Amino acid sequence: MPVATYLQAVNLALKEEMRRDPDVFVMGEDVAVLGGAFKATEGILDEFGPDRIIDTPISEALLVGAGVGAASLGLRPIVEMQFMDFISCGFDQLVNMAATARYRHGGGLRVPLVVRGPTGAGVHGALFHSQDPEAWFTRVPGLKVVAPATARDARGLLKAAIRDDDPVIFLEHKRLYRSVKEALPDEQEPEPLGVARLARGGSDVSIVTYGGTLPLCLAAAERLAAEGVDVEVLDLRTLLPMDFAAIARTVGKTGKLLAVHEDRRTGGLGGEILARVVEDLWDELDAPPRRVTAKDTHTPFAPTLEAFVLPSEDEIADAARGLAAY
Amino acid sequence: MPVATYLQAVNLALKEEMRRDPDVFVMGEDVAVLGGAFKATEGILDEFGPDRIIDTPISEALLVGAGVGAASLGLRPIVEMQFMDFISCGFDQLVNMAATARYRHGGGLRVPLVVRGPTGAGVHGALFHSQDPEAWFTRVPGLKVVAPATARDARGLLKAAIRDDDPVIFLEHKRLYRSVKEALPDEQEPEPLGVARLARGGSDVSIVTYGGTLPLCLAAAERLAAEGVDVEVLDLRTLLPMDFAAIARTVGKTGKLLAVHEDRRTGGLGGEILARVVEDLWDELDAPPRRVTAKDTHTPFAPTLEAFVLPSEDEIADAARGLAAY
Amino acid sequence: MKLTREFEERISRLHLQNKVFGGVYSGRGQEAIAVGCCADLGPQDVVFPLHRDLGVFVVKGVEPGRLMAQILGKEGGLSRGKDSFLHAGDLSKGVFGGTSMLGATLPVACGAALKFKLRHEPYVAVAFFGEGASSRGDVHEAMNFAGVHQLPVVFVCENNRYAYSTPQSLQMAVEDVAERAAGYGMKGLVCSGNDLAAVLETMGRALRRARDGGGPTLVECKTYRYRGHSEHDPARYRTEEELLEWSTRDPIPRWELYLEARGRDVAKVRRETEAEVTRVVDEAVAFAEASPEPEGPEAFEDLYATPLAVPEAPEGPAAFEPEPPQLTH
Amino acid sequence: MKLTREFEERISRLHLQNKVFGGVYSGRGQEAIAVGCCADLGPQDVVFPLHRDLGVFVVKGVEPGRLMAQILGKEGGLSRGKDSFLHAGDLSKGVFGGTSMLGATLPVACGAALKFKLRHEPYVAVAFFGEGASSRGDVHEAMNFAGVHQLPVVFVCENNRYAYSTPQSLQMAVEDVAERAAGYGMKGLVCSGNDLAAVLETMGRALRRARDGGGPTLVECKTYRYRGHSEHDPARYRTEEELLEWSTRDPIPRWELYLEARGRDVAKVRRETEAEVTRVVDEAVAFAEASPEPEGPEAFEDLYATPLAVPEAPEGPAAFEPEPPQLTH
Ligand SMILES: Cc1ncc(C[n+]2csc(CCOP(=O)(O)OP(=O)(O)O)c2C)c(N)n1
Ligand SMILES: Cc1ncc(C[n+]2csc(CCOP(=O)(O)OP(=O)(O)O)c2C)c(N)n1
Ligand SMILES: [Mg+2]
Ligand SMILES: [Mg+2]
Repeated sequence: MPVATYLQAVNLALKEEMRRDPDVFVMGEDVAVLGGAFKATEGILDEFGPDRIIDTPISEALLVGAGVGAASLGLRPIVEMQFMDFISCGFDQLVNMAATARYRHGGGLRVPLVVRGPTGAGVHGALFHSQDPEAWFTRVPGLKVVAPATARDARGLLKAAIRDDDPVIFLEHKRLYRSVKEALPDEQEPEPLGVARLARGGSDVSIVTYGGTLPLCLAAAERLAAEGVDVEVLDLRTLLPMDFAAIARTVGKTGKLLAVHEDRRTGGLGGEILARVVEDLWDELDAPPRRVTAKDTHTPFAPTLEAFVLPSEDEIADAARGLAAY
Repeated sequence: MPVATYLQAVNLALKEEMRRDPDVFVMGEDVAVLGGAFKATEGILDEFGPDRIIDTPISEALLVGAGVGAASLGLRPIVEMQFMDFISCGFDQLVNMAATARYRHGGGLRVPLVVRGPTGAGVHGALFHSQDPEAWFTRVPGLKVVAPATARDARGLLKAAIRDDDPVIFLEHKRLYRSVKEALPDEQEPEPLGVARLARGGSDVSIVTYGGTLPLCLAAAERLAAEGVDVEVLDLRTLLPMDFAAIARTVGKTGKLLAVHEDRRTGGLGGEILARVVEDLWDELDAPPRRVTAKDTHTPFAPTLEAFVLPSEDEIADAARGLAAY
Repeated sequence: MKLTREFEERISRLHLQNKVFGGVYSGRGQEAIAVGCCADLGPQDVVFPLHRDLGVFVVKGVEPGRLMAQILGKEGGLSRGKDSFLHAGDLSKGVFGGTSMLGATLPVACGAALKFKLRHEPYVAVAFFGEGASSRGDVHEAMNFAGVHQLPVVFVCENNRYAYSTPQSLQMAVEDVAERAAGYGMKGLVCSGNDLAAVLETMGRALRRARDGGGPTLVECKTYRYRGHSEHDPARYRTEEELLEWSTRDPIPRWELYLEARGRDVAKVRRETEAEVTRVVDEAVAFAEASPEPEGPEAFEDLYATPLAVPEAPEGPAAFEPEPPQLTH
Repeated sequence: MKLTREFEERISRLHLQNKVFGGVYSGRGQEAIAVGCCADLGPQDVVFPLHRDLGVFVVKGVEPGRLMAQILGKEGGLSRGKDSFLHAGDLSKGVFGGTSMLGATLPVACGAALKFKLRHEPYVAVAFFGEGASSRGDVHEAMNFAGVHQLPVVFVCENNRYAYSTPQSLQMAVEDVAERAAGYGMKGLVCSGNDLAAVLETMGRALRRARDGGGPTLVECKTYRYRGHSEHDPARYRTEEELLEWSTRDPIPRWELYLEARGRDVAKVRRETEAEVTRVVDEAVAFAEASPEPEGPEAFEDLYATPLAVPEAPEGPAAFEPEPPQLTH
């Protein structure tokens, strides 16, 4: 298969799973005729017909709730949020209905629902088309949260998410949609959920990241390599459950932890990572762990403001360099 | 003034502020005629009439949104959630509309809105009447989050929240409503937002907590005192913004940090506290900081299950003892 | 109906004996709705009961013992002690349990109905909601969607004139919730929810329409709850006259009169029913009381269908490294 | 009428200038709605515009320069570069800016109207929404509340038959959104949104009702957007016939005919207007381009009205220590 973008990988995974399993179908706003605002569902209507991909009214709560209903009866709905920011409008259905359905039924049902869509900043989307909502969901038992950073993972993890029997929030970083490309194999198995991936080996400092900031971290690591600092980069891929064993391995190796994400600092996943590491791996640490994240404000529109708020390759490199020198 | 319960303190603050300022009014489900499901608004209809306290339809999104509208035009609405769990249904209005209104208007308006109601577990309320939602909001710039643990603070902080010109989420722990009582002064000034309170002085271990777990922490500290362990207990009171200076003072003093909350561990405020402390106060720490929290699952109904999930005085005492001995 | 009522009586009694903790919501006076709406449903039809719809569970065939154990928070309950009262379901009997969030099951019911439609199955989803819940946004989104896709779903509004203390006049500016049906391109029907025959007849029409591909119906059943909102609520916001007035319209004697008019020996029916009801409820209570309390760690069970035992991460640099990002937007 | 042309021109200019990044949503073809709905509003009446309602800002008197700077993300913009396009407001002119979440301003408009009602002020809140947004739960909650409290609010539905690519038939099962008004106990009115005279007349009725304490109205304006959903959208999901058909109903020639029939020298009006429009737009663009870009740290400004400089915590054990908890529930 030729080089595919992250976006094409998403599209491919959807089609491959729809071919494999007639229970898989897609619902969302403008997903069928238009093929989605970002074209993630392009071609699905033509290949699978209108029973397998449904253009819905603008009703995010309905979308998630109907997904729970269809999933509980054995279908495998994939619900697209046109932008993940709008999940705030279906929030209750996700964190209360979907996340507890199995629990409330004493284990007597399964909810194989995927809620997917574009997240993230860096394209001047401003306050409501730039959000990184993962930390709202990583604190909700009963949900799984996945955030691929490569085209290969977008394909492999989305397949796994679709085959998974629990509600999965699948976060696609919109800045990666067309900027990330790689050669993909003709056939690709699902990538297991819950397993981090070592994106780059190194011995001096561990960067733990996911999603939109992986490319920044790799670029920063590249720069530091030229300075003789050997940075290891762990791509979490699944955010709930988190692969803490992999974090422990890399921290055990380097003794120095830098958590990086595009989400804001306060209440972001980085805090949780740092807390677990200091609780469980205190004796492994050779330096205070650090975070590089967006600043604690909304993601603003003007490019100057947005650049000021978002984490940068420079900040990552500086923090890693500082840790290495500690 | 005689001894008042935490609930009476809430009621008192509402009435005192309504007497002081004709722009203050209350909206919510069953707040007027019934006086609220927990009686927090009892007597307000009689004293202030139906224009100052409004029984609304069951429409949480409307409630928060209308609060933003009325507040933007200069009123001071207090919106009650019958249980804070239901804020999930008004989530978008809170985290997107209320939290960004001023930002979107370039500073050209104020949103003096209070959203208040009962949170928390320990009364067999099960999954949807036991939630601790604070961490959904402490990560949202533009909001303020307050969680009193004493009757005096319930009164003083609620007054401050009502007078504040920003949207404040005011979390009243329902287990404290009638279990916490204290003598209150006849007149009481607002208690400033954003300032933690040293609930107990001590030199060996610092417990940082808030809301429903404060009584458990004080009881545990009492027990440890008998064993010769001197525990300091800091009551955060305001969760956003967090009084990090106070945390730094107590950690500087003891070198040992235990964060305690009733909310779940993963994604709870404790992780943020630990992360900031290790980032900023690494050299002050004499032991790995720890958390005692609810376990990472839903808050179940059966008393045995609920007790298993919630943090206990025993766990707090054990953790503090362990830290002291480290 | 009698079974529902006796079951509830027993729950009230247990509540008084302090064996039920947590909220208890009585549907006393409204029993004809659950019975009438579920009588003609099969096991594959899926219902979404409300917090007062004990009768829905009973008529749909949920085991009374498990139901009672559910209410007592026992291991043998539908949610295995996890959630309280009627916040639980038994999908094997076609009962989907809701959250507490009012109105939130209506979108879920649409999803179930969508499945029936996509699979050309002759089943129906039936979602119950109060006139209070009708104010929630979820209800609107669900009804609109059901209208657009002409889904086999029946929305049953149990209009008992109060939402906790809030009278209908403060909940909406219309007399009938069913007036809204037209705005969703669906049929709205109103009937007395205290008249089992009327409920059966009205629901029959709605079910036939749904099964014949005729789309959704909004059935509004006018009724009244005799008791307070929950067992804690003395319901002082209502007048005694109103309560008395509605007491004369109790669904059980009304149904007996109906049977009598059709030549049934009501005294005999009553005797037999009563004996049967007592037996069933006794057995349910016995089962529930014998059911063990969960111990604690079960709190982690049933969270996930596919729990992830996180395996070892593949070591070594990944086979694929993404190119540095090329921002194209 | 001058205003019609004025903002029409302005939108065209915006399209041509490549200085706008982020989404640009054209209201071309729908201009008569904003003008007709806002023409009779005073500065104290508060409007809640939609993403295509540039005209609302203009007619309500927002400074064109600040509006243009807003769209260019400059410091001089309404949100000072914080948010994009029309997600900003100027409450000093009675314009409340929405979030992106469709329908979310309708509850806020109810809050504004509630204030007018509680204070016995003769003002009106006017909230715009698309037929697509009508499917959101917030819209329902708002309309219901407005009905119950008979609030001085007008809900203006700009029904342009499409929500992005989604045609009205997949959005709802009815022809008129206004059919829903009855279910909320309010009046529903339908008019041509391409006929300024009709909009003025219809909105006039709604405003009079609101100011006279007659409660809310749902005004539906039938219209069509000539351009794609955003400037990126070629809108292939529509037919050319449809577009042509609607192009013949352009609001501007229609209004000119209307004026002509009333004896106005339209050619003269047009000339004057065009000169005026060019001047205003030129000035706005000049202002916007001269406005500085924010530097960065302004991203922290305007978050709070009362930022908290956290003071020193009071040291020493607190004066009050709570008694150990006595769990009474
Ligand atoms: C979203 C939401 N808001 C508030 C509540 C609290 N609550 C529980 S029952 C109830 C009244 C419900 O009235 P109605 O829908 O008419 O049903 P009824 O109790 O009358 O059968 C309220 C307000 C809730 N459960 N969910
Ligand atoms: C809650 C929400 N869901 C989805 C979107 C994405 N979106 C932006 S505009 C639009 C179509 C809106 O259609 P309509 O309400 O008819 O207004 P129009 O654009 O036709 O003027 C959609 C789906 C959004 N902004 N908010
Ligand atoms: Mg009711
Ligand atoms: Mg439209």
